[in-house]
Amino acid sequence: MPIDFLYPKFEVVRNPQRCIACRVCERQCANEVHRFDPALNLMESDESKCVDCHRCVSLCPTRALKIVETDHAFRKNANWSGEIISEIYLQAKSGGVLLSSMGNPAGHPIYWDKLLINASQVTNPSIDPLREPIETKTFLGKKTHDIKRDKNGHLVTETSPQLEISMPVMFSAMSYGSISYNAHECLARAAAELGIYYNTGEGGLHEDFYRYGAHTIVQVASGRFGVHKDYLEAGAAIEIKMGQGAKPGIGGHLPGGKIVGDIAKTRMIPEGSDAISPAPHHDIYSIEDLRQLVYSLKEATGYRKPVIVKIAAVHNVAAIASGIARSGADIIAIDGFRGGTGAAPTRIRDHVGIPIELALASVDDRLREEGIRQDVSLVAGGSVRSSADIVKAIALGADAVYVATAPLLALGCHLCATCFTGKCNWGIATQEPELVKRLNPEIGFLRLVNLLTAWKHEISEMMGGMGINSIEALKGNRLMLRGVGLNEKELQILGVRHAGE
Amino acid sequence: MKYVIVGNSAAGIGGVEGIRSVDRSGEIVMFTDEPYHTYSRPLISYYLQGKTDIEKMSYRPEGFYCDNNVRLERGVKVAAIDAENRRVVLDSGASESYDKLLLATGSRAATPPIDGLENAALLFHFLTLDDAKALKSIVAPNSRVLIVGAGLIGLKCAEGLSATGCSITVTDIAGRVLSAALDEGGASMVQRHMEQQGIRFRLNDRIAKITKNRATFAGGQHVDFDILVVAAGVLPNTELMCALGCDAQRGIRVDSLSQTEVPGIYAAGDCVRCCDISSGQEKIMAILPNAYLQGEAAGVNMAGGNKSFETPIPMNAVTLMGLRVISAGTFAGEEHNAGDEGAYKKLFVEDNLLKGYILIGHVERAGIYTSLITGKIPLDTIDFDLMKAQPQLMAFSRSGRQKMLGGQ
Amino acid sequence: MEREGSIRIPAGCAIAGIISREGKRFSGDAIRRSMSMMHERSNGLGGGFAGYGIYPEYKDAYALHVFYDNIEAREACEKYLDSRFDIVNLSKIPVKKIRAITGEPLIWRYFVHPLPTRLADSQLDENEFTRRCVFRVNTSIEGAYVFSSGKNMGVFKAVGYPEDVAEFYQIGDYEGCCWTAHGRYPTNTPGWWGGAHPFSLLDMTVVHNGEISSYDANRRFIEMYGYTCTLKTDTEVITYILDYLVRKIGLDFTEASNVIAAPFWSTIASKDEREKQRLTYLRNMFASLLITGPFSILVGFNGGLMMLNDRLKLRSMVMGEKDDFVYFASEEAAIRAVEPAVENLYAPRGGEAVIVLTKGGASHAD
Amino acid sequence: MKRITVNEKWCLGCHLCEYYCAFANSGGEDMAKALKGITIQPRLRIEQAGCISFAVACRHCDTPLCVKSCITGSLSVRDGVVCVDREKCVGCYTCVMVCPYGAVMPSESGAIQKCELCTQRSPGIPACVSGCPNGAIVLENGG
Repeated sequence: MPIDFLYPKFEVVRNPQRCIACRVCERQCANEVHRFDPALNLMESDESKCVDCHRCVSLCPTRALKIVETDHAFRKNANWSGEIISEIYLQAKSGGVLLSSMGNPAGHPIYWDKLLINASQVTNPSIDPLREPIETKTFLGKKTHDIKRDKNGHLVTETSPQLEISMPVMFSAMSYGSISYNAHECLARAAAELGIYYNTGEGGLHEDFYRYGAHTIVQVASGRFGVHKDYLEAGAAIEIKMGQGAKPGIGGHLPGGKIVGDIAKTRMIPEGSDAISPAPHHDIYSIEDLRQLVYSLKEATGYRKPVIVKIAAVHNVAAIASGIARSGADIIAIDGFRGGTGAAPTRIRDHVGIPIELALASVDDRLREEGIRQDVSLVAGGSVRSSADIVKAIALGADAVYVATAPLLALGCHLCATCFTGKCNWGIATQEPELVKRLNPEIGFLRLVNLLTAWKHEISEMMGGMGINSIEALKGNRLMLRGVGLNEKELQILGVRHAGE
Repeated sequence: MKYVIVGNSAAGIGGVEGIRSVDRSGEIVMFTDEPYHTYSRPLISYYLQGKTDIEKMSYRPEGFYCDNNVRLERGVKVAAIDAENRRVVLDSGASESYDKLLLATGSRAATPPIDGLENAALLFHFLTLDDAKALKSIVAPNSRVLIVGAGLIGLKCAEGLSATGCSITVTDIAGRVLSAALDEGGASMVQRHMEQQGIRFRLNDRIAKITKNRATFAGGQHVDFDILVVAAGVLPNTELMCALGCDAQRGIRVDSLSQTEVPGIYAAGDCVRCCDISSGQEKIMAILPNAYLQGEAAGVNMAGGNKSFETPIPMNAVTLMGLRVISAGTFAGEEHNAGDEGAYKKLFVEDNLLKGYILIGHVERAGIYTSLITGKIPLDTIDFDLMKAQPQLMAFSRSGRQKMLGGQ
Repeated sequence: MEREGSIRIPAGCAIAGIISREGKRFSGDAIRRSMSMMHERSNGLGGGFAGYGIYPEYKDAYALHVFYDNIEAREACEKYLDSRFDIVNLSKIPVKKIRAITGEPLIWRYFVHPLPTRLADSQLDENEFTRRCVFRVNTSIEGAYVFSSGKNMGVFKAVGYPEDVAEFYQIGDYEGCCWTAHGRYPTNTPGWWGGAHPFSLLDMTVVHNGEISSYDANRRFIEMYGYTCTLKTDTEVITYILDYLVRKIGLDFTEASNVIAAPFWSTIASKDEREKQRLTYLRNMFASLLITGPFSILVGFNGGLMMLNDRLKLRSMVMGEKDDFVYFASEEAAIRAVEPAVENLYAPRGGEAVIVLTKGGASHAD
Repeated sequence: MKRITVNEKWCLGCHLCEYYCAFANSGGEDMAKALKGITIQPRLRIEQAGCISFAVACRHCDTPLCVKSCITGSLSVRDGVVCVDREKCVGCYTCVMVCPYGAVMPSESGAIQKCELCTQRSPGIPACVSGCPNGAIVLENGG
């Protein structure tokens, strides 16, 4: 047996006073960390298998368990961190690309946390959401630059297709395949209940979920999996995925092992075949090509559905967005580099792309400078973590935000970032039936509704504090933000003043 | 509507509760020749053993008659029925009218034809609380007790008496204990267990003669005793019906609504003969659950409701000196042995149906087997191998379980 | 000290308006009296008046009122104006020196017509042409500030209490068919004459009391359409929004009010289908022009006047009638000061636009 | 009528319900102290085979055979809940013989034990229901 250079990352700490050997940890760990020793009548653990997902910790009825990071250490070295050393060992052993899941964990600045929100004092009353309506409903889609009147002088009220959302939040794309059927059901039902939208991702739409079509955004990505006429018709909007914040410039790969049963059927590919989404769409090598796809999709659906173009936040995002705004797209979704994923090469995830806050600000500015901000709605995603992040995103200029990691957390995800193993103990990023069943949509759906309802309350509170009773009046209202600890350049890009100014 | 119930045990109480589930106001008069609040007859052995007391033996709470608006006439014997005028005549000569009458008269101990039985110094039966009280008052640690009959009553009596430390011999003409409830193998396991606890058995032997303190067997051997308990089966109390000209010597016949051939008269419990659905034979199944269920059905029907008692089977749950025994149905057909160490288990299968079973030692969840018999569940619709190993709902189909447990 | 434009200054205020439905002209003295009643609502840091129909003799010419910091500015401005307009009349605006008003700039008035060749070259209508020229002066000629630019109307404003400003400009000597006025209570003290109100753009004037919370959303939107918010005041952005919606887009004032003080969605839901569609359309298509936070405004224009409160009515505003006149003021007392026998006193609800037209006037741009 | 329904579809076979049941009926205040080192005797049981598992507890039948068959009168229906008077029960197991769900079970004391929907403990939600992490055991009211 070759030498294993790596010491386990985590340690399972079991309080022997509290452990009653009920074995729930053993039964619930798909990684087989725990086992019962009948001779000693004791629970034991093999921590080398632990991914720190906390399933055992959460279910332990006597709180006898905790997982801690090992304090086993490499010699201190500011340059060669333990993380980097470990990765070298792994690659030296496997010869492969390092894989990771979920969003960029690196310590880059989080601009949300460096922006602060205003509140009214004296000269302008704050509004109490318990007494006065605070409106969070908004519409996504092209706005008009002029009006038309009929022969009686009445306004003609037809518009480009619009998406109505009860609050400026939508669930962003996660495919059936990357996440489980039950996770999809949770998202679909919650979206319908909340009056928002969820997004199929590039996995097609399971036939059971067509009934949630009015709250579904159907995605067309580079692999075109699951795309057919009924699919396009089923959704309320169509999203062309050009890129993803977690892995800009990279395609997707769902291994054949996960292409089973309904997943294969929904993706319309043979069971067991790898689902490979190419890095680029092979019919889109330029902005003109994108325009053709936008209009092809519009044509296919009778111009009744808005088309969203989703891109990763990269260096030239403002110019790219400007091009997309002129491509006929109704909505641009920008995904920041902290966005999550089921699987991405670690180096790509951690080193490619730019923060959503800066991308959003610069895109909003650019579109305004060009006078075309009305032609598209902007949806910002890529680690929007709380209602405060949402308020800040809207004030920076977003029409709405996309969230995915936060709803997954609501469903039980503990960000162990090992989705790619397919052994998600929480029933989310897995297709194993006995794991999938751990996510009961009846419970999950309610938790999503709770989370967003709570956020809506908080958004209303913050808006009321600013004396703003409608989300439209917050959009792009950057005076409501101040920066802390930001340099001149950052403030300039964000278009906000420093706190105290 | 006025109801008269004769008998204050399980079937009579079932009758009251059956009537009251339909008719909250009709008058109910209940006659019992015993002086007691309703008590559980099977508990007399526990009483003897000191494991329960008179108070705990109450079959229903103290306020039962009051709460159910029942006029209880204790210590009163019903002497005759005037069916034409719908009256019962009491042995005092008084009479009581009825619209509907329930006979829940139960049974009495049978007296075997043994020469000189009446000469025994102390002769007891073991059927009523009075029997138990009398026995308890007289038995002493040095008593020698001979029990005639190795059926359920005899063995329970033996268990009850053993607590006193007296020496006990059980005898039966039959070759095994509990011959009605167990097969050969089961019976010998029970016998062995009781012998280990000090009970002596003389089986497959007939008492030829009894003198004051001695029973002499056909083979000439004898057993001396201080106390003789006769537990050689029971006879249904059917005189009232017989007096009406019915053929009821071997149990009153009733239909599935518990109605006798005489209009307005119902019968239930140990005095009744009905069809054992596991064997298809008509017999008296003198066990408490059947008595109650039949009485309850009778009560409902008397009050104008409609309830049939269609699932009577012989069944017994008994613990003998710590050994748990449950058996039910008929022991006919293909035998399946599935016992494990220290436990005895036999299933009897015929025509794709479970007909009967015997469990000794491990009796958990036996009711699942019982339900297979009473529900006449075709065994090819379940996973019988699984079911054989353990009574379990897993052996049913998923939809079957869903029906049973609700949910998805 | 920073002045308007370099910083956003919240302010409280008093406003008033009087209009003759018949279009009869009456002295500005009435509006002065109304404002003086609300002395306490101002703090002497700004007051002003707008009168409509005050220049019948030049009613087809744009009347430009200009503040100059110095002669050089005037010369530069006049040179520029001369290159774009036919100046039919120019003069200093007559003022009366009083103790309460000091530090006045040079205040000039020009009646002008766009030069036909220039206008044709610009491919713009004359309103847009004139608007752009005014913006040009205000943003690029230092020390010059055009504070009134409509036809047959004029704005008069200064740093001081409204009643003093009225005396300074001898408002009583002007006769108009509609007057609005403003007294200011800024919470910062830049004391710049151009920053006083009414704010005007062509013939549209806005007096405003409030502090809107949607300011930057509105500003960043309207700046996409060729407006530059130099003053960073609510009044400025509200004026531009109305100019955009009414003059550029072609909404009438009622529709414009449905945009800037849009009904709540719950209210819209209760309307009949056609109205629901209309209101949803306006609210959705011009979402960024919804104004939130407290405001009460009087919008003057040639042909009428609109009164509007924010949707929650977070600022006071009452109106009343007597005979031909309709009165508006932040406080009832200010109306009674002019017309003690006022009738039909009414406080319009939040978001309820009240539009009063003079005879022959229209609530939309031509 | 209150009763527990079991959603087999959502049962994870984690057996937590058994432990919460045992704890609830232990009378203890701390689960670790109450259940440490003992073999629990819960009043509901998980049946498990391969990926299939489900909890079985008393169904509180409309026509409870156990109550009707009880020879001592120690089983009774109170507010729709089948309850046992364990003082009175002599452990004859007639109820075990007749319960079609196998939901009445022996206990160490000899008397039988069965699910009483935690009504003896405190009114409200039974411990197995509140303890089930996946909504596989649900308390239904009415019907």
